[in-house]
Amino acid sequence: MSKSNFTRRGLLKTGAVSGAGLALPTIFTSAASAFTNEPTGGTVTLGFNVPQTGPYADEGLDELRAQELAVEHLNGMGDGGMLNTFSSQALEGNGILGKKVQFVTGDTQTKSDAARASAKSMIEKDGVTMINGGSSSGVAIAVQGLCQEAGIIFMAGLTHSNDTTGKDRKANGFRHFFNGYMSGAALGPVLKNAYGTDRRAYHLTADYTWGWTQQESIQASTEAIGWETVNNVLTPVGAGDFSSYITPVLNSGADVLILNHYGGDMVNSLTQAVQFGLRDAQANGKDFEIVVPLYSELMAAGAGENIKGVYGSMNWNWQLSDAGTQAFVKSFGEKYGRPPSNSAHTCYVQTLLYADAVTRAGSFNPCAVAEALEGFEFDGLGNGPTLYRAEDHQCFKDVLVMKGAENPTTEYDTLEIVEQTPVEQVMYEPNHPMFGGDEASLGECNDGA
Amino acid sequence: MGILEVKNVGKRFGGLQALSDVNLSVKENSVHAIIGPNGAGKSTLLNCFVGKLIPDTGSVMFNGQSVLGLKPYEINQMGISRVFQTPEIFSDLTVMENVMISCFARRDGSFRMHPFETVAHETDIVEQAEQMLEDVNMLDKRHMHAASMSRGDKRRLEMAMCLAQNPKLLLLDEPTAGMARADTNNTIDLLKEIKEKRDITMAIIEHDMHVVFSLAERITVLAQGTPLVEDTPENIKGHPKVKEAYLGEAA
Amino acid sequence: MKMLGLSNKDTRFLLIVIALTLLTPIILQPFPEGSSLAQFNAGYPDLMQRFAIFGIFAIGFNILFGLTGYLSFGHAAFLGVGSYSVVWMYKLLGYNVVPGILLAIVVSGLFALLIGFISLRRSGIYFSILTLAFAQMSYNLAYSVLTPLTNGETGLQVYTNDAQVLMGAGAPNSPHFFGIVMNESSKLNLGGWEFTFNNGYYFCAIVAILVFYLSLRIFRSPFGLMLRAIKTNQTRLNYTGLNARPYTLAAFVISGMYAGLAGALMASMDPLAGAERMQWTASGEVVLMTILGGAGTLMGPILGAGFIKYFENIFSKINDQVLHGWFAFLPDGLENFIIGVSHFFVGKSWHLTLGLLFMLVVIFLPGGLVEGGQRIARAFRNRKSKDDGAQARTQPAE
Amino acid sequence: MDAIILQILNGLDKGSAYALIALGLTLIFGTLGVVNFAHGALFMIGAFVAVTLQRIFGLSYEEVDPDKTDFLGNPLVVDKPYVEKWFGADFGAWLIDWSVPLAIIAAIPVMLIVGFVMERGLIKHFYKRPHADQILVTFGLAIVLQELIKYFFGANPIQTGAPDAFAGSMDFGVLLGFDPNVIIYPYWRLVYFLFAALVIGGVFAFLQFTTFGMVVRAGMADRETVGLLGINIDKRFTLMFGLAAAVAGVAGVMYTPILAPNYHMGMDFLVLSFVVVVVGGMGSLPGAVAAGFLLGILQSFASMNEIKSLIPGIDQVIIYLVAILILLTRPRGLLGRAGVMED
Repeated sequence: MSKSNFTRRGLLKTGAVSGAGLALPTIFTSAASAFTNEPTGGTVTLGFNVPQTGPYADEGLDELRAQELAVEHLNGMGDGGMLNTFSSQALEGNGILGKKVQFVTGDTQTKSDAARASAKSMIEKDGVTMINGGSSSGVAIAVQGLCQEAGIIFMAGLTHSNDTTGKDRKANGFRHFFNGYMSGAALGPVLKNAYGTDRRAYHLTADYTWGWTQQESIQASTEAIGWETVNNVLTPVGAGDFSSYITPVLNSGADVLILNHYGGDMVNSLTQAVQFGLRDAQANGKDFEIVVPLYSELMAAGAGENIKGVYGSMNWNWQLSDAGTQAFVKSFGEKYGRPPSNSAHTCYVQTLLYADAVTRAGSFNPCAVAEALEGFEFDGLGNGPTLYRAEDHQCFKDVLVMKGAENPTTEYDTLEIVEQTPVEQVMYEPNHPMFGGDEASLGECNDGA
Repeated sequence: MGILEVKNVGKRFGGLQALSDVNLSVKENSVHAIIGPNGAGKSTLLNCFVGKLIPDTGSVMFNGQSVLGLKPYEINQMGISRVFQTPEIFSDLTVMENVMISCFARRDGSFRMHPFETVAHETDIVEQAEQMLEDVNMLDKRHMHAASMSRGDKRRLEMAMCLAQNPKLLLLDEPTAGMARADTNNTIDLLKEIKEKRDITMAIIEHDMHVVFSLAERITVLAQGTPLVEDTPENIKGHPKVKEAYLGEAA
Repeated sequence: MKMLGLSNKDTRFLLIVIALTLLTPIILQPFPEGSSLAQFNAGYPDLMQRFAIFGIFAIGFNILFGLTGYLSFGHAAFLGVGSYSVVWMYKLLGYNVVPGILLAIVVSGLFALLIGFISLRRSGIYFSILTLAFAQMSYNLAYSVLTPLTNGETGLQVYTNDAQVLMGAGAPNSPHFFGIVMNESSKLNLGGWEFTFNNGYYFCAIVAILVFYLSLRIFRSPFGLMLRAIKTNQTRLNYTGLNARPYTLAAFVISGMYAGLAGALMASMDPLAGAERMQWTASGEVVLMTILGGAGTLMGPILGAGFIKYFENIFSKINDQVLHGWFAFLPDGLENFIIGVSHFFVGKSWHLTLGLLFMLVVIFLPGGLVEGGQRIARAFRNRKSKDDGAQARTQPAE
Repeated sequence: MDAIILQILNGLDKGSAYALIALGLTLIFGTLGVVNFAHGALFMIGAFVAVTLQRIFGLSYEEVDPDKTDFLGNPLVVDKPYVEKWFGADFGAWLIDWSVPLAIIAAIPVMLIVGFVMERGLIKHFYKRPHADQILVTFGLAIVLQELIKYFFGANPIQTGAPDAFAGSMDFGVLLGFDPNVIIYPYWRLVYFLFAALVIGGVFAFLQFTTFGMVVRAGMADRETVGLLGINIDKRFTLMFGLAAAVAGVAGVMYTPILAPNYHMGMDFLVLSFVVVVVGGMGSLPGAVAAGFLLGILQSFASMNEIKSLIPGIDQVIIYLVAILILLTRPRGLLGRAGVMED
């Protein structure tokens, strides 16, 4: 059975078309590579595919900063960052397997088509062995599928949908970021402590797959602590003005509003919810509360004061006190004058983890790398002991429950860590129904040969 | 029985009675002029013939068939062509293409899907169009862009386009409006020549009495939306009512 | 040299287009690998495929807009429908692209018939907004409510548990044309150059040549003449006994089918269909391609498509690292200055360059890129004739 | 009942924004015959005038706070705004707080200048060009403008709040005889609605009661005739373009507390505002305003749960659906005139 591959060095089968070209003597490369884009010279190229235009351009920029820093550290420049705290000490700061690390960048535009085009150009033109980054689940799933077909490794960047390592999981793809289920599992107990068990929740949910999976997860975990779900209203992406969705909330009998929105949608819906007085309101004899299950630094900055006291969750935060985090924040902060965001952290550690896996496997072959990453346990990259689970390529580590700070001192600590939820609490079975159930499968690893 | 029979036509625009009780009969192979002062309803009447307007009352029969409620292209396919006050031509196309479109319309009807034939290979159409251009002395200009021609040539082209369809009735809406005397005379000659060569009926709306009296066999005088008299040019000239309503203005 | 019912001039034109299309993998790879200008090479399969596919899209759009002047702002809907059709055929039948492409053409044609029939009741900007409204409705629904059919934001793709009833045991596991696998390529290393000949590209290229020939025939046909007449003067057309509606509807359906074919080819190269293919920005893109290249001309839309796709894919990838590589020879201060200025135009600011070029082209070349080409050609001819003239003048003196 | 009143309020609010943008757009269509794809960008620039003013008022000098540390463990540098130093803490804080309403004063001259420069420098060369060329050049301009804004302000939304005085919400229901806390509505949105009504009224009064307005209205009806009268219509049209830009700009300023501005907000509004203008009817100012409010209110009603559960996804497509229905039943939109942009 012939496997799909992009750069098969075979004879062109449409001989008639380019017959003249084929007739030229001796110049065909006959040496077939063992796998897609096997690095043959003294360098290896990584592809950083992030949004550089569109609404998430700033997040992409931060991811890019982190990735550049990671390349610096891999090549032995700078202070080494997390290389010094990483429990696996395979990396020596001399590139990867002695090859100097180079990188190319591309613009996903936060559109699946553009992201795939950009990823393809990296694979076909620049010969990358791995693609890292991205800022939405749709893009992550699209590019992950592409890397699977092409036979290179994909590391996902910011993607929070259950599907990325659920029903759309792929053997060549890995995700360091957490997901909707984990957000729900981490938030549940905290919400129970803060707001009690007798609450009625009203969901506003972005009307696309990420929104749905997150809503499903949060509803399950809040119902598990005894909350009732009053309603779940789907809102168009990019609606801008959410007033017509917010006004019915107060008279619906709910006393908690859960905003399953991300980015600009979340900034707008939260701001408007606050303007409509939801934070000051009383319902069912209790203070009305708002919850934003997924936070990011940029969203917090965009929403400004409105996030004060609002609970949410994050994959990682620069305020963590472990050694790895401190080393990373120091070297990032000294280079760029600001603390890294959690998506920057994800992209940074994924670059390191890829390099480490190659080194431990002794090969750039994506299947060898995937094998080295599967079931890999490590520490020292933030969030404490971490596992890359073999069955679905999801990363498991502690999850952070955050809250908008009441008295931030700078623009960077508008969120504060409420709790570091231990990893056991957010674990689930690989065949969990929210993750594609028994049908979900990684498929076979593809090295493109 | 005329080729065009207009019976009791009336048309109202809001508070304005533009036409009332118009009766008119245009004989086959004649040249019939409709004259009248500004606002007499000449253009409104013409628009009722070609499907642009539908009269409120009355009937318009062409060759024994009613044209009311038909679309302009359907009426045209019945054999009525129209020349506009300002020439309506396909100004982005060449002179030859302009005339060929008329030839296609005559041969193929109002719609025919022919995406894979080549215009240049339609020899019968090309010949017809060239013949037509020769008839109006424009063959040498066939590759010119229609937009780049003089006003007189545009009028001539429009006439050629209408004639290429071999219409039974040609409606001319002030064909010499805005023309210099020499051009006007050329147009009169051209129309006379056309009339000689073909079996064709013409209905002319005109301001210029010189044109009217040079061409028309019968004249209808319209005033305030209703026909005043209908007669031969000679009788119209001396008609007191006409003088009063129309020529009197100038006199 | 008359071929296939074309005139001499058109035959020559078609042959040039065929030659350029087939040699694209070489033409677009002017710089040797590893040289600092290799960044500007565009001869890799994905981009070449996109040139061909968006070329087809724009050629089809031009049949409607360039000929009749009806500006549709919703053609991306047909592109999306085409892609979805193909992926559904993958899911149900197997990876051979032929059933999908045929279905895509039929479905997009029917969809265009429906939308065109309604929208063409109006003209001018009213028509534009009607088409826009239909396409935006399709997009919004495909993104959310129609997810069972479209897989929403993620995009429709093939899963291992899909039926694929016609999939033989040894059949390729990715899109193919009777065994010719789209994403297979052969490479030719010649000196420092590397040329990639990709099956998928040649498949698209051959389809593109066919539909280009088709559009050439339409341009030269009585049908094409009628369409141009519609653009020029609908009043005269009506009073010449011609019914504009069926002509415009036919043009709309044909261009919708072209769009569906382009969408089908996108999914044939890359088995995924995303909803954002139907968004108004995608519709706007083909409008821009056509105007930028030169609406109503045969080559214009193709040039416009290539121009925009080149910028999107090449300029967006120029980052600081690349810039430092280019300007490293300069003194540090100057290097940083140039790189600072470049930040406005490349990498994450590639949109700005594109916007500026839109403005420059439309200000200075009202007829689009084609007019630019014509001006250059004319300048050459003038110089030549001037030279001849100069010689002619000087000769008697000798 | 209370739910319906709330949605009407929401609709009026959305409608105000649509109407304000569409008003400027249709002025440009009607007077200059130009399809201006950069109109959304003008709205965006207006919003960023507010952001800029907020930044200017917030310009700070640095003071080291020895008691606190920043994220790298160094002593914390605290920013103190200059305005508080210069004008005293109270007035300085007031200036910062009121930067959005104050931005209107700044936005009017800025937007007029932007409008004049755009019209004189670019648009005027496109009066005689096909609409397709106008679309291409103004779309290019819109991209350039938004990319410049992105370059200086980033892509992330920037919170630009209303003054504290308007921060809360008003119990609107009590006025209508409902129970307390049933219909509460943010002050700022009420302000926005009143503001929009004021601007729309102002524009209409200006066109209705000044000679300038009369000439422009005549020009909208029949440009050539007015040109023949020897009136220098071009100069007035330049002013008109400036006015349209200013209307879009102040609409943008006032919208910032409702929608945190970002660089692509103009593009987000562009398509919608075109739909509004066309539904209203080309060349008709009252049409644009009516269509803005109509679509705003219908969109709000379509977002109600009761309606969404009947027809899923209706809130996503209602605007387009209504546009199609209106254009099919009324060939030239609600109040359009024949012959404007029909070919």
